[in-house]
Amino acid sequence: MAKRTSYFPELKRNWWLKHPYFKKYMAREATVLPLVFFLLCLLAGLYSLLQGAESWQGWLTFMQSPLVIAVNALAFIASLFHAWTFFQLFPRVMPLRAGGRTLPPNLMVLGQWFGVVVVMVLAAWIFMRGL
Amino acid sequence: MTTKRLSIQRYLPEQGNNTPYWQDFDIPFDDSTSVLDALNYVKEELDGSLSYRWSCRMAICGSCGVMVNNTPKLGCQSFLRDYEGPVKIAPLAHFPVEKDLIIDMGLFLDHLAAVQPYLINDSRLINDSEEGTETFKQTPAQMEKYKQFAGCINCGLCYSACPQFGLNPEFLGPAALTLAHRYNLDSRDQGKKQRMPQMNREEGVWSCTFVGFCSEVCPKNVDPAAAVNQGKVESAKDMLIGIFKG
Amino acid sequence: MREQDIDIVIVGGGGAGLRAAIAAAESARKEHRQQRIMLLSKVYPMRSHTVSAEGGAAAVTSEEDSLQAHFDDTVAGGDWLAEQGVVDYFIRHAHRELVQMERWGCPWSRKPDGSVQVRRFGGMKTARTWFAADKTGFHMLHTLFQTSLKYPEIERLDEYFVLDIAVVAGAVAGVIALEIATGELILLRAKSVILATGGAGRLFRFNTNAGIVTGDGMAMAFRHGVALRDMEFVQYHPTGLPGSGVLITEACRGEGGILVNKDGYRYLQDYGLGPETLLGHPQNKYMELGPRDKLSQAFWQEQQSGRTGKFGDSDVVYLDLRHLGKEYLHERLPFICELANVFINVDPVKEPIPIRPAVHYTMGGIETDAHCETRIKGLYAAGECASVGLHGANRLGSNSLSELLVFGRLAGEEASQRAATVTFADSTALKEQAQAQKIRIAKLYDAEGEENWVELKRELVLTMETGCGIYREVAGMQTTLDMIRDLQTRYRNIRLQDKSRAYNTELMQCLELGYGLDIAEATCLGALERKESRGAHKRLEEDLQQRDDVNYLKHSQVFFNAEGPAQLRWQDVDTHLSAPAERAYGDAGKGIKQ
Amino acid sequence: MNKGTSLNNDASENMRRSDEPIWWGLFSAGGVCFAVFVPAAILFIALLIPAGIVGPDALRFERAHSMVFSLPGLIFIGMVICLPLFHAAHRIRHGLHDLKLGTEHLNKVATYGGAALLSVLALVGFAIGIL
Ligand SMILES: Cc1cc2nc3c(=O)[nH]c(=O)nc-3n(C[C@H](O)[C@H](O)[C@H](O)COP(=O)(O)OP(=O)(O)OC[C@H]3O[C@@H](n4cnc5c(N)ncnc54)[C@H](O)[C@@H]3O)c2cc1C
Ligand code: SF4
Ligand code: F3S
Ligand code: FES
Repeated sequence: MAKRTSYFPELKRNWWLKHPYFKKYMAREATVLPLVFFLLCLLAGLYSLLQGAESWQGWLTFMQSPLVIAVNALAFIASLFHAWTFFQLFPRVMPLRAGGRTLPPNLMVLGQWFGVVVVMVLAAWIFMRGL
Repeated sequence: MTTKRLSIQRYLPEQGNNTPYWQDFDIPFDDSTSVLDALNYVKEELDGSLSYRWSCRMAICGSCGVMVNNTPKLGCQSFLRDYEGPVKIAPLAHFPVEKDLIIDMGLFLDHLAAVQPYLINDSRLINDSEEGTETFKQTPAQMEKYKQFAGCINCGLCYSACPQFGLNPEFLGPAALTLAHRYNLDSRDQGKKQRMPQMNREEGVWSCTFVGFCSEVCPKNVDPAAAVNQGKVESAKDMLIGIFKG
Repeated sequence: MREQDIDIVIVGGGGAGLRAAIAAAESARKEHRQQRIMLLSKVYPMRSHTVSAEGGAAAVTSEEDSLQAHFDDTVAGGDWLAEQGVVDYFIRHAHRELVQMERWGCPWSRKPDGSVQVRRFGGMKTARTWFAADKTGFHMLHTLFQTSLKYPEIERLDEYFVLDIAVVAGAVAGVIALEIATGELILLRAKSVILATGGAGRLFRFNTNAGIVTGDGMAMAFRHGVALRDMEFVQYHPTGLPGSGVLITEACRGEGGILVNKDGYRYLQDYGLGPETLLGHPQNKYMELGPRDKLSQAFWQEQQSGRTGKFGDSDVVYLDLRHLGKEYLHERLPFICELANVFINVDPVKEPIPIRPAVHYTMGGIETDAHCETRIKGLYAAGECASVGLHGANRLGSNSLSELLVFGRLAGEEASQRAATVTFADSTALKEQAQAQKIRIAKLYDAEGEENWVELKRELVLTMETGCGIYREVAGMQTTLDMIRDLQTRYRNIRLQDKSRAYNTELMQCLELGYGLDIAEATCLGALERKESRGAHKRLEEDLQQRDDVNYLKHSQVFFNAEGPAQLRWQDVDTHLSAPAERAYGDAGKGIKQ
Repeated sequence: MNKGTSLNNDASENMRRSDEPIWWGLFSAGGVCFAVFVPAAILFIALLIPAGIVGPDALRFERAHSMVFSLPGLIFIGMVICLPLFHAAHRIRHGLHDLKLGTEHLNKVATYGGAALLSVLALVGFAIGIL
C-alpha cells in the first residue's frame, strides 16, 4: 500500500483556552480548588477545637481575616456554580422514569435546588437556635 | 450578491507541503448558502484540487463534518448567513488529516465495531426458514428508552468536540459508547453482558469526564454525553454485581 | 497493482449491497462453504444514499390487506410494464424481509400493543408501509451496516472506487477498483460480482439524490454489453424543496398533508384524482395519494397555466400540513420539520411548505433475469441500479426499500451458490483488463485538454432536465441526445486540475461524469423511441399522449456500442398474471379491477 | 485497509476492568454533598458568622464542641469533609490529566491518597474529641 502521509497535531496543554465551552468546563473542574481551601479550614478548626478554647478562638480569628473570608466567599460561589452544573447533569445520568415517560429534566433540576434551600434553612435553624 | 471570505485549511502533502496552511477565498452567498455550497463553489469555480467529503447534502449521511470557526459542524447544515466576518474552515479536530478537509475515519469505525453494535438475541434467525415471520413485540414506551440514542449518523463531530478523545485516541468515544448503550437499552437485546467488558475498560466509559461538548455539537440531538454517563452507572452496577457474585 | 482472490465481490454499500453481503454470508454458513466476501463502496457504507430514504417500506401486513392487492397496485402503478413473475416473487417475500429487519434491531414505529405500525402511501390501496418515523432509510441502513459487523466473513474496502468489472469468456471474472486514499489500483479476482451501485438521479439538475448517485455501476455493465432497460422512466417526486431539491417525503401526504396552488386550491381534483377528499381524511389512491407521475404532471400543468407561486427563482405549489397539529407532526414527521426549518426557514406547523417536483428515482437499470443475474454469467445486480422488472413505468413509493431487501438477499444467495460451483478465471486475461484501467487513469492525469468537467456536467444536467423532464417532445429530446453525444466527444478532451493521487475527488467526479454520459444517452434514446405515454414517461405530442399497448407494451433495451451511437431494442413484457387494463385513480379508478 | 471485523473482544490485557467505578462513586457522592450541603456550611461557618452577621455566640467553644463531637457531628464530617475531599481529589486528578501533568499512576496516588489521609485525620480528630 502506498504510504499515507497524515498530519496529526497533538493536543497541546492549553487546548482548553481555545473554545469558550472548554473554559467553562475548566472553571467547573476548578471549583474544587477553593473547596479544598475551605475543607482545610474545617480540618484546622477541628484540631483547634481539640486543643481547647484558646486555640479555638485563634481559629475563629483566623476565619475572620479578610483574605480568608475572600477565599471562602469564592468557595461559596464555586459551590453554587458547581451545584448549577451538577444538577443539570443528574437528570441526564440518571433519568427518572414514571409512567413510560422520562421526568422532565427541568423539574429534576428544580427539585435539587429546592433541596439546597431546605439545607440552608436547616443550617440557619441549627446555627441560630437559642441565640 | 454579497461575498464572504472563507479561510480554508489546506493540507497537500503530495505537493510538498508537510504542514497545513490557510488559503482565503471570496464566495458569493445568499441566505441559503451552506458551508458545503461554499466548498462546492470553491471546487467548481476557483480551485479544483480542494478535497472534502460530502454526499446527501441533507444532514443525514454524516460525511460532511468540518470545523467551522473552531466548532465541529456539518457543512451542509451550517449557513454562511449565520457567521459574522470571515469563516474559518478546518478538518475535524482530533483525527489524522489526510488531505485538505479529509480526515482518517478508520479509528472511529474500529471503535464503533468494538462495542458489538447489533442486536444480540438467542432466538433463531428467521433467515433460515420461510415461516416464523413474527416480529418481536416492543411497545412505544420501550422504544422511547433508546430511540434518541439510535439517531446517530456517525458523523464524528462528537469526537472532534471531545478533548478526552483528543488526549487519548484509544478512548472509545461518545458515538461508539452511545451505540453500545442504545443496544443495551433495547428490550429485544440480550447482549449487554457481552458489551460490558468494553465499556468497563479505562478507555470505555471511564475516560469521559463529562465535558459535555459532544452533546452540544451533535447535529441530531442524540445526547451522547447522557448515554456515556448512563453507561458509567451501568458499568458501576456491573462491577458491584461482579463483586457479589465473587 | 495489488491483487486478491475473492469469491463474492459486492460493489455498493447501500441497502441492497449490505443485504446481499449478509445473505451471502448466511448462505455460505448454512452450506458450510468457506467463502471470502468483499464489499466495496466509494463511500463508507452508512453514507450510502439509502440513508436519505424517509417514508417507508411496503409489505402486506394487516388482515384486511392481501398479496393480490399489493400485486395489483404495483402492476397498475407501473402501467403494466412490470415483469409480473418478479412482482409476484417480490410481494411474497417483502414481509419476511421487513420482519427480518426488525429482528436485527430496526426500530420500526409501533402501535401501543407493541406490534409494527403501517402508514398510507401513494398509489397503494391500503396502508402497508412500514416506517421508522420519517427516517426509514436511515434506520434500515444503519441496522444493516451494524448487523454486517456481526459477520467476520464480510470484509470491506471502504472508500474504494470501482472502475470496471472484468469479463472473461462471457462470465464475470473480477473488479478493478481505485483506493481513494492512495490512488492505487487493486484487482479483485472474483467468481461472482454483485452490482448494487444505486440510481442515477444526478444526471438531472434538480433532484433529491445524494451527490454519489451517479449510475457508475449501470455504465460498467452497459459497457460490457448488458442492456440498460427501461431507462426512459425517470421518476419525478412531486415534493422537493425549492433550491436544494431536498426531499419532503410522500409520508406527509400519507399522514394527511394536502397540495394547493397559489390560490389555495386543491388542484389535483382537476387531474383525474378527485373528488376532493375531506381535510384530515386522506383516502388511498385519491387526490394527494395518487401516484408520483400523475402528481408531478399535474404540477407541470398548473405551472403552464400560471397557477404556481414563487419561492426564490422556483415555481412552487404548497404542501399544507398545518391541520395535523404540532404534536402529531413532531411525532410522525420530525425530520421533515427539521429540514423545512433548516433549508428554507419554514415551520410546517405554522406555514405551508413550498415544494416542486424533483428527479428522484431511476426505474430502469441493469437488465437482470428474475434471479438478479445479468446476461454476463456471475454478474448480478440488485437495488436501484438494477432493472429486475419490478417497477415498470413508474415505481410506487415504499416499494424500493423493500426491493433492496428482497432482491439484495436473492442476489447474495445466488452469488454465493455460484461461487461454490465455479473456479477463478485465468489471471492473464484479467490482468490485461486491469492494465487497461491503469492506462485509462494515467491518461486522465496526463491529459492536457481544455475541457473542464464542471462545465460539461452543468451542460449535461441542464439538457437532461429540458429534454427528458416531466413532459417530453421529440425536438427537445433530439436536441438533448445530440448534446449528449457532443458532450461525449468533448469529454475525451478533459483536463484535471488536481494531479494528486490521494483523495483526488476531482478525478472521482470526472469518472462519474464519464459514466453519466453513457447512461444519459441510454435514457434519452429510450425516451425518444418510446412514442407513447406510459407511467413516468409523458409525451407532449398530440397523438402520443395515450398509452399504446399494441406497439409499446415492451421494455426498451439499450445496448452500448463502442464504435458509434447506442442501439435500442424492444423486449416483451411478462403479463401472464394480469392483463393490461386502464390505469386510473380517484373516482375514475373505482370500477376498475386494480 | 478497513475491515469490517470487530476488535478482539477476549478478556485480554486491554480488556481490563477499570477501578474507576470506586472513585467515580465517591466523586458522585461527594459532588452531591458539595452541591447540597457545602454551600450552607460555607455560608454560615466561613462567611456569615466570621463576618459577624450571625451572632458571635453561634460558634462559642462549648457550643461548637458539643455540636461537633456528637453523632450529627460525625455525619457532618462525612458529608461536608470526607466525601467532598474525594470529589475534589477526583477532579484534580482528571484536571492534571487534562493539563497533561504528571503520570496517571502518580496522580492517582497523590490525589486519592491525599483525600484519604485528610479524611482519616478528620475521623481521628473526631475520635479523640468524643473519647
Ligand atoms: C430522498 C429519497 C427518499 C427516498 N425514500 C424512499 C422511501 O421512503 N421508500 C422507498 O421505498 N424508497 C425510497 N427512496 C428510494 C430508495 O431509497 C433508493 O432506491 C435505495 O435506497 C437505493 O439503494 P441501493 O442500495 O440500490 O443504492 P444506494 O443506497 O444508493 O447505494 C449505492 C452504493 O453503491 C456505491 N457505489 C456507487 N458507485 C460506486 C463505484 N463506482 N465504486 C464503488 N462503490 C460505488 C455507493 O458508495 C453506495 O454505497 C428514496 C430515495 C430518495 C432519493
Ligand atoms: S452522536 Fe451525534 S455528533 Fe456523535 S457521531 Fe453521532 S450524530 Fe454525530
Ligand atoms: S465531550 Fe467527551 S468527556 Fe464525555 S461528555 Fe462528551 S464524551
Ligand atoms: S452531506 Fe450528508 S450530512 Fe452533510
